[in-house]
Amino acid sequence: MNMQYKLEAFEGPLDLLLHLIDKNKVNIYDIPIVEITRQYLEYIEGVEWKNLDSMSEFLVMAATLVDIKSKMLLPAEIDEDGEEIDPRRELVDQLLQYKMFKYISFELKDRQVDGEKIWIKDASLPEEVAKYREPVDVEALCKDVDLTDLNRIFKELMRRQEDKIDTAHADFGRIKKDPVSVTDKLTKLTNFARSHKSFSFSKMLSGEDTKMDIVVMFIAVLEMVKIGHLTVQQKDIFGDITIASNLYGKEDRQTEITYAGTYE
Amino acid sequence: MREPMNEERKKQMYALEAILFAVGDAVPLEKIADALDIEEDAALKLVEDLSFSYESEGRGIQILELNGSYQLSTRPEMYDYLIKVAKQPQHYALTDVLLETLSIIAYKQPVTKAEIEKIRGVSSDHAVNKLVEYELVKELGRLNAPGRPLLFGTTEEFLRCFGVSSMEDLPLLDTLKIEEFKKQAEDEIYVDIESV
Amino acid sequence: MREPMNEERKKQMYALEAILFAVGDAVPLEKIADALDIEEDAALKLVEDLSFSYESEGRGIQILELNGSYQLSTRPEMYDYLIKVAKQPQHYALTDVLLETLSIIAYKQPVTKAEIEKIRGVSSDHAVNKLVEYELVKELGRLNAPGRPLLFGTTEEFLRCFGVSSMEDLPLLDTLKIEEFKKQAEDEIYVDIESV
Repeated sequence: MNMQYKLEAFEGPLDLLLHLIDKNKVNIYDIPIVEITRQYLEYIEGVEWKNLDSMSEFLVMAATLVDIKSKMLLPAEIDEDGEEIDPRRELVDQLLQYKMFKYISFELKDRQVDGEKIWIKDASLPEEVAKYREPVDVEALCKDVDLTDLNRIFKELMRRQEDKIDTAHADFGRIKKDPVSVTDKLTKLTNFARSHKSFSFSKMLSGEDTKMDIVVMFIAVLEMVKIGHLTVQQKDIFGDITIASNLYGKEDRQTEITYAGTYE
Repeated sequence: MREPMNEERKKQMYALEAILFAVGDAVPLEKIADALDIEEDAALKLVEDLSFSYESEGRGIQILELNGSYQLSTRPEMYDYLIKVAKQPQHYALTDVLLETLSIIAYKQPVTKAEIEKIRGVSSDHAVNKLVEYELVKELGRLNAPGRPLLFGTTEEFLRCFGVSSMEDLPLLDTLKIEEFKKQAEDEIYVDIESV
Repeated sequence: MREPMNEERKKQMYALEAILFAVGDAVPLEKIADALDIEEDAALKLVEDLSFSYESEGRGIQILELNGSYQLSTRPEMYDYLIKVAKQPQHYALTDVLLETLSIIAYKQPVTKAEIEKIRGVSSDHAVNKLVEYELVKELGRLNAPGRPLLFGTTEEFLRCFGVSSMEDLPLLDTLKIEEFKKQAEDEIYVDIESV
């Protein structure tokens, strides 16, 4: 068989089938299924497939054709109206529909030409118009509320405000916020670790007076363990933590670390 | 015969012109009627009169009807002058694949990708996406079915590009044409039978 | 006297119309002459003729001259119609936030934003501004205090809408105030008793 056409020439299996039907000059309502299936299979066997998706689409149709072919050999099924079901019927409907849309697409193509020749314009609202805001209809706005509502809302607000004042603790002053930054503690720790080979965590805490200071110092220790500048050891639960410094004697800049987060 | 126009109507007609000019985009008849404070059928009459006056005078502009909305555009006859000064409105080259997909969407809308694929017999993802990108097709919502697939339909841009005022204006595919198609096919059978 | 226009000139004039429409921006005379393939003074004459025809017919559009360039625009007389088409449907509503703020201003006026915020516990800038926009609240002046903050109070519109003839008509609310009243009353009684 002459394989002069390429796969690209057909948009899909339906397109190819229509081509074969046309080429063989057979009636679409009475497709000689054996012959058309043979030609179809021959065609797709001769194609060098580059696209797997596309190949599977053609193969699905091949399976459909083979299925129809085998059904044609069996005694015809009968539908509810007692009519024989032509195994080709569904395919024929599909082909007809497809053919129709192909025809329409050619019609559309012709029409497209006219559309290309006109220009439309963007909106050009004068500034005065674009800036215009509709005046508020105050009466309509307030039609669902009256003074009683307003009064109720206000009372509710005042009551909520009273609830907020906790008289038992009202005399306490505001809690002072002491900024404690991890970076500060890291600096302190690094300096200490450079001059001490080994030290205990509790020793590190002398001079740290608030709970927040202690917590942040502990975070600083963990941070330095993570980057390998310290190693820690704790013998007993709740026992003191022994810290060994890997920075001892080092002065270089590489040991400087910064910490992006703060616990302020 | 067109009745002579009184001053009031003339004023309304030119107000309509100003509206269409300023908005640029297609304006629904309802909005026109609202702005001019007239009934919709009176508004339609005005649109027709203005359109007629543009045409009969051979003016540079015309009125497009797009699905019951109206829009000013240049007349196609002016194209030769315009390409010398104005940048050509962007038009996309539509391949056969795109045209085929577009036809299906135009006639079957609202339609899902699955339906399109069933008709074409091939995957249509790429084609539909391209048409959406070209603003010829838009998402219309989702089908109330398993997977809630997207529904697609054509846009105003589609109507404009193909010089169609409304879907009824589209070539054939009415039931008559379908009958014709079937008949053709049957005739072929008949011929075949006779020729046997 | 204007000379009657022959077909060729009329065609050029409407081509000019299409050019001005399609370009949108101001078009230099030179470009117009070029597109129509005529001399610049002939182009100028055309522009003047088209402009004159727009004006004499009272059309919706006009030609603006900007430094030797020409541009189509809507005539200012048409702005009222344009506003009707272009206006966005505004959704005005008294939300809970607005009502809360309004009630504070009504009962505490004259009041600063800071006071309102203290009662509501949240920033009330937006709410106050909206109420001013709705003309229910207005600025009453400035408080003689550091920063000279603005004082707000209700408007006559507010009184009218809520059916209040004056501020004294506003029902009493403040429980504190009620306590104060009671105390006053008791004191008076006490005085009364003593005086007996």
